[in-house]
Amino acid sequence: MSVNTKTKTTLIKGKSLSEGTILIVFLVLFALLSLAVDGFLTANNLSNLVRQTSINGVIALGMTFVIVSAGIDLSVGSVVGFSGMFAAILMTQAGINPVFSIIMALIAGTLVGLLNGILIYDGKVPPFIATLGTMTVFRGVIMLISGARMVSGLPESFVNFAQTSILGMPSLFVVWVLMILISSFIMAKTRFGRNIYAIGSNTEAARLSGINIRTNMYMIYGYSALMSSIAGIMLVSRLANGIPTAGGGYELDAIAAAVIGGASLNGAEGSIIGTVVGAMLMSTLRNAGDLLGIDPFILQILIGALIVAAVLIDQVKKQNK
Amino acid sequence: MSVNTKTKTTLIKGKSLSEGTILIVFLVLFALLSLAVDGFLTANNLSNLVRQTSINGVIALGMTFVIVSAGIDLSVGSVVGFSGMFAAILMTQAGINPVFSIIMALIAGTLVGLLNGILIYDGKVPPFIATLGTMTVFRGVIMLISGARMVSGLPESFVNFAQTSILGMPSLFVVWVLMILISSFIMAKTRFGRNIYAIGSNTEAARLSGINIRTNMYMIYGYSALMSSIAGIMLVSRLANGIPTAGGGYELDAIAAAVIGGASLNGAEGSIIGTVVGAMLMSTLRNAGDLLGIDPFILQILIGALIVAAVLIDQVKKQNK
Amino acid sequence: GSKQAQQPAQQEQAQQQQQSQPQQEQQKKDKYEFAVIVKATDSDFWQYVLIGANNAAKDNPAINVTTYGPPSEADIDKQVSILENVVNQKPDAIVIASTSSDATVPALEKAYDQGIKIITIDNRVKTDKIHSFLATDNIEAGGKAAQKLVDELKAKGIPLKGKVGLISAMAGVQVLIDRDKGFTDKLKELAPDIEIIGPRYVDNDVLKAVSAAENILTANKDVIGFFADNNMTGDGLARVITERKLQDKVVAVAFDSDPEEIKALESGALKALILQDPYGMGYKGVMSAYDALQGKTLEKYINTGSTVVTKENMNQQDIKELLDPTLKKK
Amino acid sequence: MAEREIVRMEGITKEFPGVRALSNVNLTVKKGEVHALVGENGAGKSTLIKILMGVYQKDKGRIFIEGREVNISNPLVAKEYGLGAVYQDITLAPHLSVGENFFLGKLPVKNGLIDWPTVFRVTDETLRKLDLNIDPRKRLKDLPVAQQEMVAIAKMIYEKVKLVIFDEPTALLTNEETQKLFQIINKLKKEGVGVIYISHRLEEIFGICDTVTVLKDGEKVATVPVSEVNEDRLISMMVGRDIKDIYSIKHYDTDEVVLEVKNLTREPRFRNINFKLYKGEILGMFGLVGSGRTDIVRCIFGADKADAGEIYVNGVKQSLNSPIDAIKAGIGFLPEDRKLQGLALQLPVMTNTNIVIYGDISKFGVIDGREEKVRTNKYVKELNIKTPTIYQKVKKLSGGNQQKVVVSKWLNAESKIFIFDEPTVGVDVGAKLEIYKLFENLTSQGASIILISSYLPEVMGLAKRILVMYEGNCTGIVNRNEVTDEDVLRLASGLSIEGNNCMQEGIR
Ligand SMILES: Nc1ncnc2c1ncn2[C@@H]1O[C@H](COP(=O)(O)OP(=O)(O)OP(=O)(O)O)[C@@H](O)[C@H]1O
Ligand SMILES: Nc1ncnc2c1ncn2[C@@H]1O[C@H](COP(=O)(O)OP(=O)(O)OP(=O)(O)O)[C@@H](O)[C@H]1O
Ligand SMILES: [Mg+2]
Ligand SMILES: [Mg+2]
Repeated sequence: MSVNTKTKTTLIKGKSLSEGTILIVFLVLFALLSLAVDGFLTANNLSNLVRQTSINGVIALGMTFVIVSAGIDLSVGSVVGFSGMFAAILMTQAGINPVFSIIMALIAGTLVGLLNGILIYDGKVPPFIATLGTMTVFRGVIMLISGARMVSGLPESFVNFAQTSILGMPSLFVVWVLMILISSFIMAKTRFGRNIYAIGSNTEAARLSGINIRTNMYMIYGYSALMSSIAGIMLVSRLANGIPTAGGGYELDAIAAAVIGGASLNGAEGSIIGTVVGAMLMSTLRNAGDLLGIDPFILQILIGALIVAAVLIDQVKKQNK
Repeated sequence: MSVNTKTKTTLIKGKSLSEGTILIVFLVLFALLSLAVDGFLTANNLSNLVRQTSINGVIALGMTFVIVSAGIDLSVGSVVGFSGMFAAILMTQAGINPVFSIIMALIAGTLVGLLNGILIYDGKVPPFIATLGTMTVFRGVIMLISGARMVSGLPESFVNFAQTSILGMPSLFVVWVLMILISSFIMAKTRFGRNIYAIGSNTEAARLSGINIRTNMYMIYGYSALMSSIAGIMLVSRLANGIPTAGGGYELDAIAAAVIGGASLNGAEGSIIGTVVGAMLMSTLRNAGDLLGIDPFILQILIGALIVAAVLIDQVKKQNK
Repeated sequence: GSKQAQQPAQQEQAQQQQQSQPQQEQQKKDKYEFAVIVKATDSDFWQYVLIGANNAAKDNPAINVTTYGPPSEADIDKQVSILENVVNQKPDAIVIASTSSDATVPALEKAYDQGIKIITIDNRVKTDKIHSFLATDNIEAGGKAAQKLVDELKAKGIPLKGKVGLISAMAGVQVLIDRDKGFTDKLKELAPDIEIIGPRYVDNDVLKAVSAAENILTANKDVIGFFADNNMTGDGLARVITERKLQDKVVAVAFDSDPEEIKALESGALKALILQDPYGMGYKGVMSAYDALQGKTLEKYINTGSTVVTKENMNQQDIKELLDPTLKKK
Repeated sequence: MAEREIVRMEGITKEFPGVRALSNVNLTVKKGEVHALVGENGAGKSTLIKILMGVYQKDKGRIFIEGREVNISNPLVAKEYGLGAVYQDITLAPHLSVGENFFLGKLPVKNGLIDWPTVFRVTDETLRKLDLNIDPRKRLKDLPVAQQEMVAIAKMIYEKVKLVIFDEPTALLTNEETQKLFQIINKLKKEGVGVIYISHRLEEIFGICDTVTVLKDGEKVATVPVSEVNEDRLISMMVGRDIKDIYSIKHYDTDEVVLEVKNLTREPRFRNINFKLYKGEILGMFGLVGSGRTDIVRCIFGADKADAGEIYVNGVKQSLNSPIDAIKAGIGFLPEDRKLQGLALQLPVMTNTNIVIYGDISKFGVIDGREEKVRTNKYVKELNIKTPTIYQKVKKLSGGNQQKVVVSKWLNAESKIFIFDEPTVGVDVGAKLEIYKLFENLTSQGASIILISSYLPEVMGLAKRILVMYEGNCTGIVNRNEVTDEDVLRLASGLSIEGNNCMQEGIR
């Protein structure tokens, strides 16, 4: 039993109480901002907002898998940078066609996740350390393969993707929505999804119930890396360049989104929908802060305070029950 | 019980097996470097080496307290920056004398830790989130109070401190050694120290045994913040400036040092001496990398790999038992 | 060559003894060891400096250059450690872009006293114990950005009122502070009716720069210009202007160069780039150190200058090389 | 009489979300009285004492200690009033040494430093006084569960309390330790300490208790002197109906060997284990704590790797490298520690029930949600699992109901060979009966059972053949009709029994 036992919430049909809280916080904030901030509730700004959230949002989905399994993945930022840089190099220096480059980059990125899985399961290295290691290593690899330089001259078709709209929605957002649907389907409806919760709740019991922990760990960290790789490709398309430092620090945003959305770092708690709201909450704050022209330092303080407040409110609510 | 159960080691009289492993890894590395790298085993270089480790080393001591209590403190880097900047501003803009400025800065920094303790104990916010919040908030505070500008013009006497030697040892190193002695004394010999292990092992049991969890949590996070504040002052003296971005990212180094030194993020495992060796191991690698003129990217990859390897070796060793 | 040769241990000891009698007469060697330390290894700018430094070594066979740098500019403490380790190796000269103006002073002074030639580049270090300092005058360069922005507005017939967005890569970094100050002061002087929105800090992350620019545009209807104070922010800004097709409505000026910025200059998304001469800093830094070793006296400060590059002049050979120093890589 | 009363609880009422755990319960304990608290799983026993100990707060009611009304707002207050408890789950710090656990929160200090010699000396003395041979320097988690519990008990005795609460203390103990515990309780009684004793083993109640209070569905049924009731009467008060002779089940054993274990060895835990399990048979496995039973079955189940030996299922040699293989071979395993090994506590009943068979009820990895619910509801009903919904987190169920969830998991997996490691730990009489009926039911359908139990009456009552272990060696496979309880205990202690060389396997 640990300190965090108290933070656990009732999981009913895959939905936790926390989700409800955070959804309410988000909706109230959204309503207030719509009233108070000029230019907030405009099609243009909302489209900006969702686009600004999409890339981090995709990473946070994979992070949710990992956190629910009682793990953590610090390497996501480096995987974002790595897969993006890898794709960019293939497309430009190797002249390989975009689709094929993307596929190769997704595979390469996912392999980093597999490596994490191997270190954690077979090497028994705690996830924090294993992924701290791969985070450091793959940032170095990015620098090595790119010579620490920006890679430009990407094919038009590829760069245009981030600009286009699909059914009136920004394409990046469409990708995110797609990933949300896939991820929540996996979490709620598949055997793999159940296994993640079971492993997060009690790895030994899961093993004795015939769950193949090795395969599942590979898949969990592989999935997280796959999401980060997709985010990496989205980022390169959006920025029209492979940038060596891209993705640095994204792990904290992704973790914050998941935890604000009700995931517990002790595992077995959390949901995709919660994470999505968590990610939206953070970017909405940043967006509104910019619109209001709040001093950036004060905005930073507010965001920090709100990360804590979101969880705090949830706790207080639970205690009053 | 979670995945990490496997990482636990046998703690006998406060010493874990892991420590032994890492000490051996360190000594072997040290011996190899002494033979293979010119200029490594010189008084001059060793003095550099210990000085380079001192600041992160002090932070890692406080981090060990937190990790043994099954917590985590992401705010250390911001506290380093905050206390340092606070002291710098007091000394320059307010013209307060250095000793008094330092005391005030240490108090201010420690209060951040107290805030962490309150959020975690009273607010029941998971440590990761609480300290992620204070990390963000206090980086903002640093920017606000300094106007995001470097503070220079510090008193000579203060700046000189980092350069001087005490009994032939660099003064920063002397501070570190002092803190090591105090910290390991607290950990091993005092009730407070043993309470930390008890809380990390089973908070509920500790509570039922009449250990005042609140007080202890305040003290644990307060101690971590105090160490970071001391490190902040050391850093300002070393850099001769209050630098707004100072301390950013230090949390990962401190956590890595503790974990390489045998601390478990699940709590109740870890020791000061292990952490000290962990910190030395990391900085020795960086130092040797510089001396060998290794490509910085390759060096980064090596350091990442060694963080993982240190833990991996420990695991393999345990399995062969 | 550009890799460092190892000194035999005996020689090291011999040198250690020499150390007690500082300022020996310069003994001429046929191979000199140079250490070049940059602020960070993770960006194009610093890679350009390193290209310059390595080219200098290739042009002058008597020089052997080894390069160093922490992974990120935020690692001030790590840079100090690197410097200490380098000084301990006793190279013949050190060329350093010091992240902090004070932190490196003790190590540099110690090196100077040992007879190591010290050339600082990019950022001024608060000591006299250096042989030369080569840098951009960032306040002046920031002013040039404001001047260019105003000129462009006038040329387009856009009245000098409304808002100009300022996107800064990071808070608390001295060269950026100087640039922003130079820009702000000059703009206030030239166009007092223009309000500056910002600075918005973006952690040197292009994606965050994109969001910042978007949000400034959303919140303010009368944005007539932008200033981005390095290449990452310039890239983000250029993205937004391209996406929203604001080339004709908004005058954007940015600092430094990278492939994306060059493209933006061509497309008109950015109207001007204020270029420093990172290649020159590296090249001249190494050459100056060599001169010092040869006993020449150097100027204490060399302004490496800043150049305003526009679509019009970007195809001149000298400007092209300034825009992309890799063209000169040997 | 009031001056002799230690604790009086009046009108205690407590509700959890969706569950009324207690309503209007009274309980009085006097000095030197051993007061039994009995009732079915989920009757509210643990909740009642946790309210007394300040772990939970009551919704209604009053608590008096030695006649004075008190407000026990947290466990520390309870401690100050001289109340002590050993809970169902051991609440000590597993990473710390036995000695340190003994002095948890109040380590003796000398000159500002912890006085380690005193810690270990006093711990050692106290343990010895209770006839326990445990190294006070050892880490708690390196001890067997039973010894951990004895440490918890010894610690409480050392703290000199007025009232001691035991919540199912013997569930994790074997006979030897149970006897020690009873001696301890008798000693406490003589010293005028009050004892609240919760157990599902009724003969214990009749052995050591003076008064018994029966709870049913959160309400008090009665408080009576133990001398005025008999076992049958008590059972009918608890479950609201008559239950007789709980071990009388039908046997369906055949001659068909379904499992054969040859020379199974895993040093240093056990060696040279040989036995056969027949179709429809219940094979008992008895031994003292640490005798190696759990290790044997873990190897059979593929959870640990054996050093040597062969395992045949239906005559086919198996290489059981992981539980997955064992499950495929039709083996199901109920581990002894359900919290650590059997259940995903934070997950709903539904997930726990189906965890093994998600592969079977999913297509391309997608779970058939309807089937999942149908199956869960079926077992909740069949095993009478008390839960508000199938979505309730298992951690919120009472101990016995948690155990039933583990059973439902393997029933659901349609295993042919069931290994039950201490299946009735913490299970009430009614539920025990249900589990025994289940054994009957399973064997009647051709399944076979290995039943590990440290509770001799249970093994003797249910199994026709009993494999007895002593320190990793099989000291005999006996036929229950040919031996007495004493014989089995002798074997379990490494002594031989007269005229019976039981190492042969042809006992049947
Ligand atoms: N923390 C809790 N939250 C919700 N319900 C609870 C909680 N603790 C207990 N309950 C419920 O209260 C009722 C009484 O539980 P309690 O643990 O007191 O039973 P018990 O008599 O000790 O049973 P057992 O013999 O199985 O240990 C049960 O229905 C249980 O599910
Ligand atoms: N003397 C001992 N020292 C340390 N650990 C022990 C000792 N005896 C047993 N254990 C541990 O306790 C657990 C149970 O032991 P084992 O499987 O040998 O006993 P068992 O016959 O199943 O007894 P139980 O009645 O406790 O289930 C195992 O994990 C074992 O490692
Ligand atoms: Mg109970
Ligand atoms: Mg057992």
